[in-house]
Amino acid sequence: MDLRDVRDLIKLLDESNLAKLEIEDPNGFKLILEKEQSQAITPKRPVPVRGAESVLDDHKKLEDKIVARDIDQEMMTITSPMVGTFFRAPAPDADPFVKEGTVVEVGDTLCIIEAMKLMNEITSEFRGRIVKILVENGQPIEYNQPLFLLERV
Amino acid sequence: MDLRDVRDLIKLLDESNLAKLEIEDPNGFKLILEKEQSQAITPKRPVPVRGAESVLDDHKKLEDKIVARDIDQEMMTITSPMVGTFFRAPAPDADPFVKEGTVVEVGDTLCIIEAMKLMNEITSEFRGRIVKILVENGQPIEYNQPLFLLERV
Amino acid sequence: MFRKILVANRGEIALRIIRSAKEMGIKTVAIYSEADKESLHVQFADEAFCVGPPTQSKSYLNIPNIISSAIVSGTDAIHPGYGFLAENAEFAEVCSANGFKFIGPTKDVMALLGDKAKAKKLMKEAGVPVIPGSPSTLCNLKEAMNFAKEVGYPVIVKAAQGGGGRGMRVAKTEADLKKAYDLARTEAEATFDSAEVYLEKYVENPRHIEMQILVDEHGNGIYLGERECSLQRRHQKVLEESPSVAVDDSLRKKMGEAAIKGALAAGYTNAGTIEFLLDRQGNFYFMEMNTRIQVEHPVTEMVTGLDLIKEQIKVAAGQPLSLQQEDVEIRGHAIECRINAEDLSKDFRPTPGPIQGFLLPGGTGIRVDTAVYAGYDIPPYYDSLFAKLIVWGNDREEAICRMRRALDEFIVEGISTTIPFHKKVLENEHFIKGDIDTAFIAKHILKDH
Amino acid sequence: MFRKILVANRGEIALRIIRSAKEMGIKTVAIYSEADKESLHVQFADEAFCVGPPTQSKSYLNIPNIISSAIVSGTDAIHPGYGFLAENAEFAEVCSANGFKFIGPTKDVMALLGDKAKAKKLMKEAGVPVIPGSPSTLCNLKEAMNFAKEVGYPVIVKAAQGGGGRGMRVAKTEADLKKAYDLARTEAEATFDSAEVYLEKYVENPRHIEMQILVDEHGNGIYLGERECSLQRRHQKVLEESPSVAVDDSLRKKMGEAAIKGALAAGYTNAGTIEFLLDRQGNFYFMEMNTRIQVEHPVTEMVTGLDLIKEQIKVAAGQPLSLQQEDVEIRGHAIECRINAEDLSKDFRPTPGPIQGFLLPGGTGIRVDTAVYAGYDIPPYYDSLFAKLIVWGNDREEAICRMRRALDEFIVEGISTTIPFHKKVLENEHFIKGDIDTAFIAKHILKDH
Repeated sequence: MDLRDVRDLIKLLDESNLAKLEIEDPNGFKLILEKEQSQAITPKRPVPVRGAESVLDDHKKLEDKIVARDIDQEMMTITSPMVGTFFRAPAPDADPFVKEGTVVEVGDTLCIIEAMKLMNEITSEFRGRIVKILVENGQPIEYNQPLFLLERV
Repeated sequence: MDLRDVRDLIKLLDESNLAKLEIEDPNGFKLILEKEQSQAITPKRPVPVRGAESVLDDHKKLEDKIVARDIDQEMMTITSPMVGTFFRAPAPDADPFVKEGTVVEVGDTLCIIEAMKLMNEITSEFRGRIVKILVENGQPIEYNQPLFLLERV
Repeated sequence: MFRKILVANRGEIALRIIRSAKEMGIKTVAIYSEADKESLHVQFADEAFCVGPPTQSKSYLNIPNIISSAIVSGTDAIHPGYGFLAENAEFAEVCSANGFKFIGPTKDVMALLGDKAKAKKLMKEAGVPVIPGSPSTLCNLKEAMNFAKEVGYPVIVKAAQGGGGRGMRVAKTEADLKKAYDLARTEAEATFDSAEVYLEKYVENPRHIEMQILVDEHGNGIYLGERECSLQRRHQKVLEESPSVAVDDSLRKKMGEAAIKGALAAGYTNAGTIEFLLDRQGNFYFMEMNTRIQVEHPVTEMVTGLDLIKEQIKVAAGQPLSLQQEDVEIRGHAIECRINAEDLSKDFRPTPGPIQGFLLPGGTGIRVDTAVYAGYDIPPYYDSLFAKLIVWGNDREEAICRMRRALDEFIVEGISTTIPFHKKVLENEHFIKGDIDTAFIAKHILKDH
Repeated sequence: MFRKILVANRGEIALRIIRSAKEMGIKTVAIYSEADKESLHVQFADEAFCVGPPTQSKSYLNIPNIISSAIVSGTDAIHPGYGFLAENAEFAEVCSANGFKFIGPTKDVMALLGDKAKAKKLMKEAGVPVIPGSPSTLCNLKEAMNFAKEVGYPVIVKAAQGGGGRGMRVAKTEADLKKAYDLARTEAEATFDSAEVYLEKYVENPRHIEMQILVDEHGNGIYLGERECSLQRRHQKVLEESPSVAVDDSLRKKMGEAAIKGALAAGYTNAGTIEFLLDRQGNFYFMEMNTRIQVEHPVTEMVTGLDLIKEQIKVAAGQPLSLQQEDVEIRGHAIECRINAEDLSKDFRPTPGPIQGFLLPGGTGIRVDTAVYAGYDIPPYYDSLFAKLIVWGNDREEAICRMRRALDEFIVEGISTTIPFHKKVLENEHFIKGDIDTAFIAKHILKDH
């Protein structure tokens, strides 16, 4: 069984209503696939959903500070510690603090969030490469909204 | 067993009412498929249930005549063709038409159902032994309510 | 007062009746077909009897089984709801013969008012305005033509035993009339088992206004204001209001007093509704009398504060009316949307099936009457109406805004419903202005279809 | 009129405000903590901003994030609901400073009325009856003892900054007073960060009657009748009614006019509530003024036909009141049951968790305000109130029967609720007779516990 088969099996299970799949072959190969328990136990409520949800949201745990969350060992999301307006540069005509691809050091400014007329500099707590900027310049952002995807380097 | 087989099995299980499938062949190949624990697929409605339901009710199919339903090959239920009052005997001081254990022939009277002051004789359409009388003498009964459990002989 | 009432109906109206009876401390008996075991009307009654298989002729129209249920449960009275046996004079008689009070008028009055030609004659004699029409059933086409010439075209041919828009044909010219006469007779024969038809002057695009009345068994009658029922699709009401923008205090008084006069002349008792056509000049004509509670009765309840089912029960128990005409006060404005399991995109084809998600609107001024819930499977055997959404507002504008808000909140997953259709109506500028008549739905809402 | 309103609250009251704003054509902005993402107030608002983690001090009390949400969403006005920041004068000021209309009174009035001793002094000067009490905060036990001797025992020691029953101690004798004084100070210090206490004559088993008022920004004030709030468990209201059986037209007029007099003297604007104690002789005493919409406002809405949230918004937008005192008509009777996620058998311990089955009562005269639904997980961080069930009836008897029926229909599976508790209350003969006071719950309902 190669990786391709596993991917197909994942897809199959995903689309089915089954919760678990376990395969063992005589060569000692063993595969267990299992869905999260909670997913279907609470049946989806009849509620309109505004916009798509990021999968990342499920991981929210930490409170009240700049949050970096591991997606796997190397990737993490930088989220907003406050509600406000996101700015990539210190002034409208200035260069952005970071671009996709920029490698940032601990303490480097990533962006500014304007909240109640104060400009709050958001700095990086990690060394890494900006993989993706998840919000637009000038966009209103809420608490804990993902701002950057960062790859540790 | 190849991927195609697994896919078919997933589909089969998915559409069935089964909860789990486990295969092990002599060569040491093993496959386990499992549905979620909770039967949340049809969420039970938040509705009070009046009294216990007979399992037999699930089998209701026929309409508007004396109904005999196979539970297995030999057992069947005789249900009421009308709403009324159930009487085991032709008169209060008379012997009941049948008792548990009585063997009835086709056409034998099983009971009387009084509906709108008319006494309706309910006769058997099968030969068999009365295994259980499911209602009390003088009890109100509704349409299709199980009256007798009958074992074909 | 009765100790126990059997409700000879299903779904929302059965539950509606059970609710009022419970509030009065009266025990309730539900009946149900095999398809309705999971309906809330069965769950919330004190007792319930299965009376037959899904087919309505074998269950909800099965008089012997219904009466047997009343006998074995020790019922005092039977409420028929609307539809099914509600206007069946024979059923009313069987109830009485078996010692059960039928909650409605007597069988004779019911039979009389069920015959449209006779009802019209009676009303005319009582001084209620009626549309010029042939005095009884027509013998032949020639008679129809003579009559049409007399009152002037357009005219409408109607089945004497008809209702619900069937057996009705409009003729604008003499040439039309021949075809209309034949078609109406054929339809009448097929639908009502009687080819008898009559003819009337046709009022073009009138408003359909009905007057709710209540008459006790001691000869006292009051009217509870009108309902605006002009919004119809294929002669089926879709949305009702009370009061009507076209009815002012003086017209309400005139129509109400005419309705009471007619009802008393017929010897009517209990709650009833007189349907009028109202033309643009403020002339109104008796159309027919409905001898039962109406689907749309909640809009009257919302503006009068009365519980019409309780009033029905009290009247049937022989109580005199607890209020007089001057005690009836119309307050604010109410609108009802009938929420049907129908698919708009497929010409309103019924969409029975399981309701997967169900979220009811709530808050100020919202009422929902329904016997379904999340997980309930709407059976394919009966009417597609499964919920009534009623709102109350201080005025029509507030009621409209509130209904829009409520329709936005009302979520039904798993089946198509008429909620999107109602949203269209509530956003239509003609509707908002109150500029509506019986052609409104066809003209303004369905024009794109 | 405002184009957009931010609702600085959660749950049922946030949804309640959103509903009224929608009906007025005003856009809405919800705020929510990470624990409330699935609440209906978030789903039904036009926009929603997460303002912090579940802990309320970091989300619903997080003024910077709330104001930022208002700024980035382009809000005109902010409605605080009840609880959280609703009576926080600082928040009202920050709103104004940032150019947002705070829907409520001004910060100065709020601060003044928030100080119980000052509020009492003001009311006394305005001619509103107040309970004999120490004029300001007590300096020491001796002062308390002198005062108690003057008005006679029993007396009650209260925290100057208090509310919700905390920091309150009754003393029946001089010996009690020493302990009561010390305990009240300790509790006050711990709860309100201020050990200041004052003393009042204690009215035994009074009724708790509150008067709803509405004052515009042009100096016009009206009262909308009273609410009977005597049914309390540990100083928390459980069930409210309007009108009160203890208040007749003449007493209502006296209390209402006193309330308006007091509110105008304070420079009050917008909707507010004056709480009175009513003794068995019909004497009433000002207790405190709540400078916000109350949890129990729907009972007033049901009997007056007004939408109080809409009235609040109109007043905040500078509109003069649309009705005068003589236009206010109390019709029928309304009762509200607070449905909390609490386990009666475990001393009302909160029962957060997922709601598995949820069936709302429906039909005539029923209103439900809630932001939960089947599948919703009640978070453990906030108040246990998750639904308000309100009924209207033509009279108190009908309202009681209807509430019983509605409680029977209301099904919540997965968590324990106070529904069974309310059923007990509604069946209690003293309650049915209207023989209630603030000791009723402890005396008649919880006596077996």
